[in-house]
Amino acid sequence: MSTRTRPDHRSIAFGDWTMNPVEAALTAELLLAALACAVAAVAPASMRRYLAGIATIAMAASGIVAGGLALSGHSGGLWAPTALPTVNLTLAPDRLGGLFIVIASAVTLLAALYAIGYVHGAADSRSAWLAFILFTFGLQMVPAAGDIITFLLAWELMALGSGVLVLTDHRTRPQARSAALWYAVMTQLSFLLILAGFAALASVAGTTTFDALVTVSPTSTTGALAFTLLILGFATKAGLVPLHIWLPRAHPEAPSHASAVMSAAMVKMGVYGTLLVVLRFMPGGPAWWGIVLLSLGGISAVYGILQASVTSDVKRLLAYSTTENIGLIFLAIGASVLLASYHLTAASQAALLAALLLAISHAAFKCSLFLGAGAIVAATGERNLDRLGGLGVRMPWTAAAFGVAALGAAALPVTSGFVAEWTLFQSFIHGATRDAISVAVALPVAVAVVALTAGLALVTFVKLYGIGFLARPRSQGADDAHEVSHPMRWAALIGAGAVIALGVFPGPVAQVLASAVGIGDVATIGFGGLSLPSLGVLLDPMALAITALVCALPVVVVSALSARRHPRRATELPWGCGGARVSPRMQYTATSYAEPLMRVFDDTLRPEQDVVVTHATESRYLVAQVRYRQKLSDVIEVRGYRPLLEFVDRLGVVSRRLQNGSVHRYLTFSFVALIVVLIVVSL
Amino acid sequence: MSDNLYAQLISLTAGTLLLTAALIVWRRSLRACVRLLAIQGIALAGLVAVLGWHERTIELVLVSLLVLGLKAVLLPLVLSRNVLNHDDDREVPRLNPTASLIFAALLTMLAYIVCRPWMGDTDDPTSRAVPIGIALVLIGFLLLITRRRAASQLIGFLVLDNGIATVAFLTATGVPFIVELGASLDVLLVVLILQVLTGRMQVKFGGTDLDDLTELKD
Amino acid sequence: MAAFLFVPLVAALVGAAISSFNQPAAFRRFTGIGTSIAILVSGIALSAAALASHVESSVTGLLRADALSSYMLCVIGAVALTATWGGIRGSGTADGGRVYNALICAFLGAMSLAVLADNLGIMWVAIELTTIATAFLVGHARTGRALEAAWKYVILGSVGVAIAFLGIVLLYAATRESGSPTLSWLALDQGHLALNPALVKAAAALAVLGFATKAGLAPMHSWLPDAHSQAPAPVSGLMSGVLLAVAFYAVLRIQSIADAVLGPDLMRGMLAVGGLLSLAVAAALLVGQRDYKRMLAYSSVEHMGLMALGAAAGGVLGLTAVLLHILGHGLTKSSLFVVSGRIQGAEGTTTISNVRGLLARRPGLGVPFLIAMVALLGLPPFSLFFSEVGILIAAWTRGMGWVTAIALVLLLVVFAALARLTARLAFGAPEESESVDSPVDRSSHGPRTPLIIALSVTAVIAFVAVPLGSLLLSAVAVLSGGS
Amino acid sequence: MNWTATAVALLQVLIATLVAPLVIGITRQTRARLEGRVGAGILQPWRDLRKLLRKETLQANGVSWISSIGPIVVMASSLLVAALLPLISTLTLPFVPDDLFVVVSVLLIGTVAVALIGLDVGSAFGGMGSSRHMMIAALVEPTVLVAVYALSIPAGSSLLSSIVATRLDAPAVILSPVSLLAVVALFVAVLAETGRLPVDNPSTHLELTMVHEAMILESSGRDLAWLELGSWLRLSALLGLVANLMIPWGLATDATVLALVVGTIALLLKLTVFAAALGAGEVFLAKLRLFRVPELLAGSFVLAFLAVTASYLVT
Repeated sequence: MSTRTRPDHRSIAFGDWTMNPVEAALTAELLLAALACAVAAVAPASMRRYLAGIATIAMAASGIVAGGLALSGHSGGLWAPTALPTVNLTLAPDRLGGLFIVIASAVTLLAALYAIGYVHGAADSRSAWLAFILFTFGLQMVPAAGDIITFLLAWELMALGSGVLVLTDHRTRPQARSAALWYAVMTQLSFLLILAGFAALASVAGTTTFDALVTVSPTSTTGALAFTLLILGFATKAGLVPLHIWLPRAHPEAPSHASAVMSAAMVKMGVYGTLLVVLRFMPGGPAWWGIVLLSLGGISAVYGILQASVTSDVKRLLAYSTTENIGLIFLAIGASVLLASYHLTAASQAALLAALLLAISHAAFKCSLFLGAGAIVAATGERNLDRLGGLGVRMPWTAAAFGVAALGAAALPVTSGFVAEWTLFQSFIHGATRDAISVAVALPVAVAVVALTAGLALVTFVKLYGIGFLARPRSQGADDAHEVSHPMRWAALIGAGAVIALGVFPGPVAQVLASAVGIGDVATIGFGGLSLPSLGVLLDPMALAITALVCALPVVVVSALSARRHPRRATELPWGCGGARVSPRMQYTATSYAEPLMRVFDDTLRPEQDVVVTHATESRYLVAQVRYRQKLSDVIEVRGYRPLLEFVDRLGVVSRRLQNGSVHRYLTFSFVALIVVLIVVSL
Repeated sequence: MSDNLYAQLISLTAGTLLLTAALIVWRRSLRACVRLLAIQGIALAGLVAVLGWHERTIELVLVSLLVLGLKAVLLPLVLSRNVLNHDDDREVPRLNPTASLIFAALLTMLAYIVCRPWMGDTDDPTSRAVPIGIALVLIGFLLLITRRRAASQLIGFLVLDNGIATVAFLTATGVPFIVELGASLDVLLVVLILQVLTGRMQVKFGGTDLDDLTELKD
Repeated sequence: MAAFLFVPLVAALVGAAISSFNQPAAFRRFTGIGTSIAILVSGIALSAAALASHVESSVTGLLRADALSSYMLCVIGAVALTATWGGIRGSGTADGGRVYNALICAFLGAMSLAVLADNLGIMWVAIELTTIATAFLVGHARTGRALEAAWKYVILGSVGVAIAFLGIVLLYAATRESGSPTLSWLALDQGHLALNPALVKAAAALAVLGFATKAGLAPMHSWLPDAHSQAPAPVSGLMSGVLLAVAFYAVLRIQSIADAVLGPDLMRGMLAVGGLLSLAVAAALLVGQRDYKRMLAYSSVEHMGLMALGAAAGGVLGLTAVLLHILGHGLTKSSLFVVSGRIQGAEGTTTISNVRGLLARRPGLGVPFLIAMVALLGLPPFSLFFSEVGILIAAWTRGMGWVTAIALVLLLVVFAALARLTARLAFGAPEESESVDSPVDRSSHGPRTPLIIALSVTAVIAFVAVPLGSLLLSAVAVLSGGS
Repeated sequence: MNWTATAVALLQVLIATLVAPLVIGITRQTRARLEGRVGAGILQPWRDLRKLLRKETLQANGVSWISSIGPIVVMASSLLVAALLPLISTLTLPFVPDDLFVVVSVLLIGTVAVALIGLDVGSAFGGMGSSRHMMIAALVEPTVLVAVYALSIPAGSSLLSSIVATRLDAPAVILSPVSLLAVVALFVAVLAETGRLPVDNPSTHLELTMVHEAMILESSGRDLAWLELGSWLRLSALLGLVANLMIPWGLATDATVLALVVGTIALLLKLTVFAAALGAGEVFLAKLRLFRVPELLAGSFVLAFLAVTASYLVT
């Protein structure tokens, strides 16, 4: 690929070797990606995980550098011609792109570090490593793309790599095949939608470079068409309801380091694309864009977290919670567009900032959560919460990382999730206006949705952590669990650390994010606290933490004093209503934990339950055994997708008649074609 | 020769072509069809000869001999060998003759309609005869669609080819000689190949009914 | 340089001759490869000449190699090399592959002639010759099914091409009316002869209809799945990879003549309809497909439909994408057919449901099959990705938004169907019964090299701006009335 | 200013801590009297605490650190809430405004801690209580946020102190339909959040109905003491908030000693009244079936939502 600098103002000619930093970093990343592929291909099986893992880490590091440079405002890019004379590949990240490059690269780095300790068997095969490198490389190139073809190229590389990763265990897990199929088809759907949307834009702009696409007016018909197509495409990738259907299948099937990247970074590319549309290509979109994004996000958030709260499969639960988080992000973007269309600039900017905060915070905690889930699976061989328990004492490091990340997912202080939702809420409060009826209706609904989502997220993650890590092991596998290897626990811990760091020092972070989307007044106050002067609100988590400690101090002192007189005494069970814990099976399981919610929302969830009671032979008043079975299936899949697929299949069967083997029929086709043509030309 | 006679000869040969085609549609006996095909070949050769005579070009006369040899003698011989070497030569068409004839008539009308815009309405006899060529093409196609036996599909194909040749001679007094040669050679080869295949069919299925050929389907 | 015009034809004749002699039998297996190499070399030489804007043309002017012809010649050579080399084992039959190899050479020669001929009549004759040459190749297996496929192929093919001849005849008539009778494409494409538009309209429409039959565009595609599924694998590869492309090349030539006289609307309409129909047929019949060779055949129909859309769109982007697509599709599809031939040889069936867990049981076959399928599905870095995207964007930007939209839907269905069938074929665990007694079969059942070369070429070709890009550009310039 | 605000906050914490057991005492005493019992006296909660702090603390085998840290976390969150809320003055801590969302989140930390304690022991009841408790919390949160959202619109700020301050300046707001609806909704939410009737019966130990008690069933000694005190503190603080929203008068707006004394006395009076009212009310209420609770909460949510829409469209 003959890279030379794009002949325009952005950068200097390639002849004299004065590349600007971005180009240097991007070139380095390309070379490192090639190197990583080579290493993964030739390294001996015993060394592969180390060599390939380190190479991938290097690639990710260069990605972080490149993204950071672009984010800090350096411009520049790489440019390469292709066999199609009018098509040139361009890598030229702007600030926003840089931000998402950083997110993608950072997640990749953690995942690669984790993989060194994690992968084995099929996940350690040459093809799996190549797929992982290809996947993460494409992931980092999507935000760097400077024109349509490059974007689509990186997009499909990403899809291809992740698809192969979903198939990793196709020999042992039959469901991996169907998961990969769902994933492949939905990804292709998103690809085609995006392609169509870009084509619509290009048909007006006349060329395929991003800089040229800005000529399209958001209020024109083409603008509306392009917006619809692109948003649908990106929503599919982002796993929004009702296009989320691939997500809870694919994420659990992929190896955990891959699902971490998919969930923490890949779906973010849908967010990036949406921001690309509403911020870069067609800024100042009409109000209905905001409404569309808002409702899309709101529905996804509630539906996703509802499904998550009643799921018992750890990774499936996390996948659904991804749908929830991305839904919140879209809701924030929608609110921003809506408010901006009524010139409520300050509130709109706050919402946009909230969207970005949600994005990075989700990247941090979801990465850590999936890595932790991988550790659980690796240590216990169980993915079903109903068979876990007591891991807190057995895997303390993983438990710590997982717990912090879960706090972040539940948006509790002082984590990144808390800051993000606080910002979102501030934009809602201060966006309140009586002038615009749509705003007056949308914002309260949004508040309610966010609140309900937050509440359900709380239940979900209390269940996840409490059932998984507390109480007593519910299966032998959980009982025999041991702490995982160092790279694995460190990757998870770093992610958790990021969750806390972003939560404790939101000010600087928010300022960087604001610079990426050109938001003005965001300030740092106190101990790295966040302040939005135009809204006159501030939040200083550090000060909050200090106050909490001050309040807790006397309590601790008193406890210490009484502890000196009466140390704790361990006993089998202090009270237990007079009984004793005969077996762990007496504990509440994840399913029973979610049962009340299931009852409350059964209209939405539609669980299939059946209870079989077998009576003892002596008397029908004695119960020999009770069997309870509950099956949860995604309503949207059952009601929406299945019928469609069946219809298409029936169509396929019917249309076999076209090719029924009779030469006369075939000749008739040609004959009819001939006559039609004759008539047409003689008209 | 006088334009009048020329015009009459043109229309005579062209008419013969159309007539033979119609008869082929009507008849069920393969032998008869082959004979009619030979007559059609002769008529075509006659048409070419007339054109050559009118244009005073020796090349066309050569071509007419070629046509005569190929379409009036060689191909019918090949066909009849195939038809004769097994006893029953009854065709059981998928469409009864009456209906086929009506279709043939309709197709001829269609040919006249579609040709009008290209030819314009000149009183040049060749131009007026062009639709007959098109009609032959369409009728040949009709035969291909409606006939069950391998041999009669061959006949249909040849009628179609005659139609194309007719159009060629009437509109452009034939394509360049080398192309004409190549085209004739191709037709001959195709017919031979189909002959061989028919033979194999005879062996494999013990008959040449194309309705046996519905193994390959989705 | 002009000698290279004759090299392919001579090589083909020599190859055919060597194959049909009894002795030396050893050479026989390599005649096809030799011919392919000769074609490829002369194609490259002629392309170089064309890039130096020096168009080779033989004394009689019947043969002519502008950029487009040279490019097509390269495609034929490359694809033929893949198919013949990859299928080198496939020719062992009763007569020691005499007829087989001779016919292969003749087939290659006919295709080269078709792209090298400047005279439309000769081009037509050559294309009809390909039918004749392949008739017995399709029927090569001598089974009832092969016989049936051959019959349908010959009847439908020659009838279709006959229609094309009718079109060419009318075209000739048109030139004759205008006083300078010619069938030379060069002369026709200049557009300065005042041709009768009505006649040209009819002529072009009929010619395109006829050649579309050979190009496998719906609704004249019906011969294609049968022929491709019954022919020996290399032959299927050749037919799907280049025969269709050569016929489509004829369509492109006719289109440029018609556009010069009538403006683009007629051809755009016909090609768009044909393309959409092909996509629809492919989608409909792939959904419930049960046979992997037929699956590949229908995917050819789909890709031809896509090319038709690209040609309908026209423009530099559209046409370059179409030409690139021809090359990429040729290489990919021929490799796929070669592999599928090996699978058939190893498994003894072409029914998908009887071949399970291929990747687990026969990685030597499963891996290349999967890679090639990835390329065929239009995923990067393979060149089909670029050409597909190029075609679709070109179609949309040149005012065929609705057509493109429908095409996208159909493409999604096709993708889903192909992905599902491939997954059924390749993934999953082998049945216990097999996994216990039969060990994993790692052999590739034939030479690996051609597949590796073909697929890696497909992977990198899109990034080769020079000289490929400029060659495509000048080839498109030929079609759009230049040169 | 900052230091005075901090001092005031600490004073609030102190007062709230001292008062919380008395609030409980008052409710219990009122109830006892109305039911014709003598009652244990309003100081009984204090005596219970003293007793619990002296007793030995038992801990089940195999529990994690949650069981020992959890009670302190609960206590800390309640104290923090007490420090943040505008109980005796509208002054706010530096850098730590009593932002609604912050307050709710701090409360939720306590909620989560209790829920985890309930799960940690691994007994059937703990899990049951925890599950029900979290369900209620999840359903309460929308009500709280939307209600205070409605209240914040007139104030143009989500700071509870400024909301209260605006009501102090313009008492007319208090009786506006918006604020009435919102406050009622908020009150129901507070009842649910603090586990009072009709949502949860604080004085029952009937296994199948208890929620809060089920979670702390296995706690003893100082753990139990902290858990109890924490929940009482949370109740008094929230009652104080509701009280100040309804009757903002007497609240100190500056840090003069007089104002603070007045504010404190006002707070004590309001709490006494509300505690007595709460106790009296509970006499006439029966606990709802668990699966009727969502209906109640949905009702209160609807009230809050009506309040918001009213604040946009009506006024």
